[in-house]
Amino acid sequence: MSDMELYQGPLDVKAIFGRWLDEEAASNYGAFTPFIGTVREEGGIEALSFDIYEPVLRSWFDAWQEKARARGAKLWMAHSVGDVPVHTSSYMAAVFSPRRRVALELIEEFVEDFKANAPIWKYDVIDGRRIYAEDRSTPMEGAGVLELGKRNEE
Amino acid sequence: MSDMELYQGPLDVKAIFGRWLDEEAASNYGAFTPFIGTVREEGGIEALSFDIYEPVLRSWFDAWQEKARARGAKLWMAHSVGDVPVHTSSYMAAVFSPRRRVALELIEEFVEDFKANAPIWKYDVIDGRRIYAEDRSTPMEGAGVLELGKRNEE
Amino acid sequence: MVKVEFLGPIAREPMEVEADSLAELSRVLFREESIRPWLEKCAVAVNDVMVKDPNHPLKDGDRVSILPPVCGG
Amino acid sequence: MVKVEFLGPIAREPMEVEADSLAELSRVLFREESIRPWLEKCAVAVNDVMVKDPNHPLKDGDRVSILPPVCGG
Repeated sequence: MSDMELYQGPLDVKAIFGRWLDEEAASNYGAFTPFIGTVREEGGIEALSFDIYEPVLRSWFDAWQEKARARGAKLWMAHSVGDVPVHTSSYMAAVFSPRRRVALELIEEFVEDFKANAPIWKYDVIDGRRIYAEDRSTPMEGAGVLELGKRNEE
Repeated sequence: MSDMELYQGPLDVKAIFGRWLDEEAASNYGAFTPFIGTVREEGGIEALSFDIYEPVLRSWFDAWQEKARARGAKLWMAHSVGDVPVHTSSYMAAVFSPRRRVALELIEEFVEDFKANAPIWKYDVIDGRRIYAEDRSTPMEGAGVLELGKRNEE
Repeated sequence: MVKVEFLGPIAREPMEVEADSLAELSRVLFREESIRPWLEKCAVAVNDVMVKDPNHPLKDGDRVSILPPVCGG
Repeated sequence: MVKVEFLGPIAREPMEVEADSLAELSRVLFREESIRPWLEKCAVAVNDVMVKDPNHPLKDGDRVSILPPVCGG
């Protein structure tokens, strides 16, 4: 079982949580800090929907796994692809670490960088239509690398 | 079911996690950040053991629940009393919040203050004997309030 | 009389003390060999409420808890 | 020829472009009405590796991914 899991539709939070716990049951970690993201009912949406570009997500995640390992910790992550109805979960991440400070710091850093740089696109689903969540989206690190073309055209 | 739970012996982490999730399934929170503390095998211990003074723990927890509520969030906590063998868990806490920033900040603040100020005493269990973990223990906020007596005696 | 109880690792039975303030109680406690080494690291609750004023008044029937250094989790 | 693919919400089929650097590719893309508004907010991966040098060289067969603003979670 990989440490980065993608699922069609909502996550089975209890099953994934339980499996991560079992996988690390003998690893002698003292602190386990999961983060679970659930779709809120707001703005009249019936679901959120997600596109993921897996190859870049995988290298982004692997680089984070390396950072975690250098601090003695281990990361797990799961995310939904496609539609995720309100009050179900689309995102889980977790740190296992020998000590609590690293676990608390790392889960925060990981989740924040995830929001900014994981290649995942979010859509509101309203009346069965998928609308890109443009106002909540953030240009990735390195955005603007194509600006040279614009300057040359002007 | 109370939002602060004490158990004799190790925590059933999956059951508690699942119940918290079910309790808040319809609360429309977007972020859920648990912290799980597990007994590490180190220093030749077979278990940790805990004493708790529940009345003061309860008021400490209730004050935190108030702080969480003021930020739109909700806390849960579970802790063991008595012996907790290595590789089993003695402590769970969790924040539910509409938004991730509050959940990530609050779980860190809560867990740190818990370590410093929750009225819980920890013992290493080695060869069946309970040894107070003095070197890892911290005087609570307000410690030293009895110093006046010492000065008057000197 | 106030009742004083010693929590966690302080291996000491509760005691009854005549004292009308925390300062007075602390003078009594500092005379007890087995308690003295704990006291400067301890916090205090009166009737389960944490107290930070060394001159906090005590009244008959108050219950004083002596809380040594903690380590939950 | 490099292959250019547009990810997420950019509703555009992949295209084949003659370009020997990212700078040259970007000049081509900025001429396309439907793509232009996206470009200044987009990041770029070449063969699935993120690229931050606007003069990054391209070679025949490279696969260039255009990544619009993201929002996971």
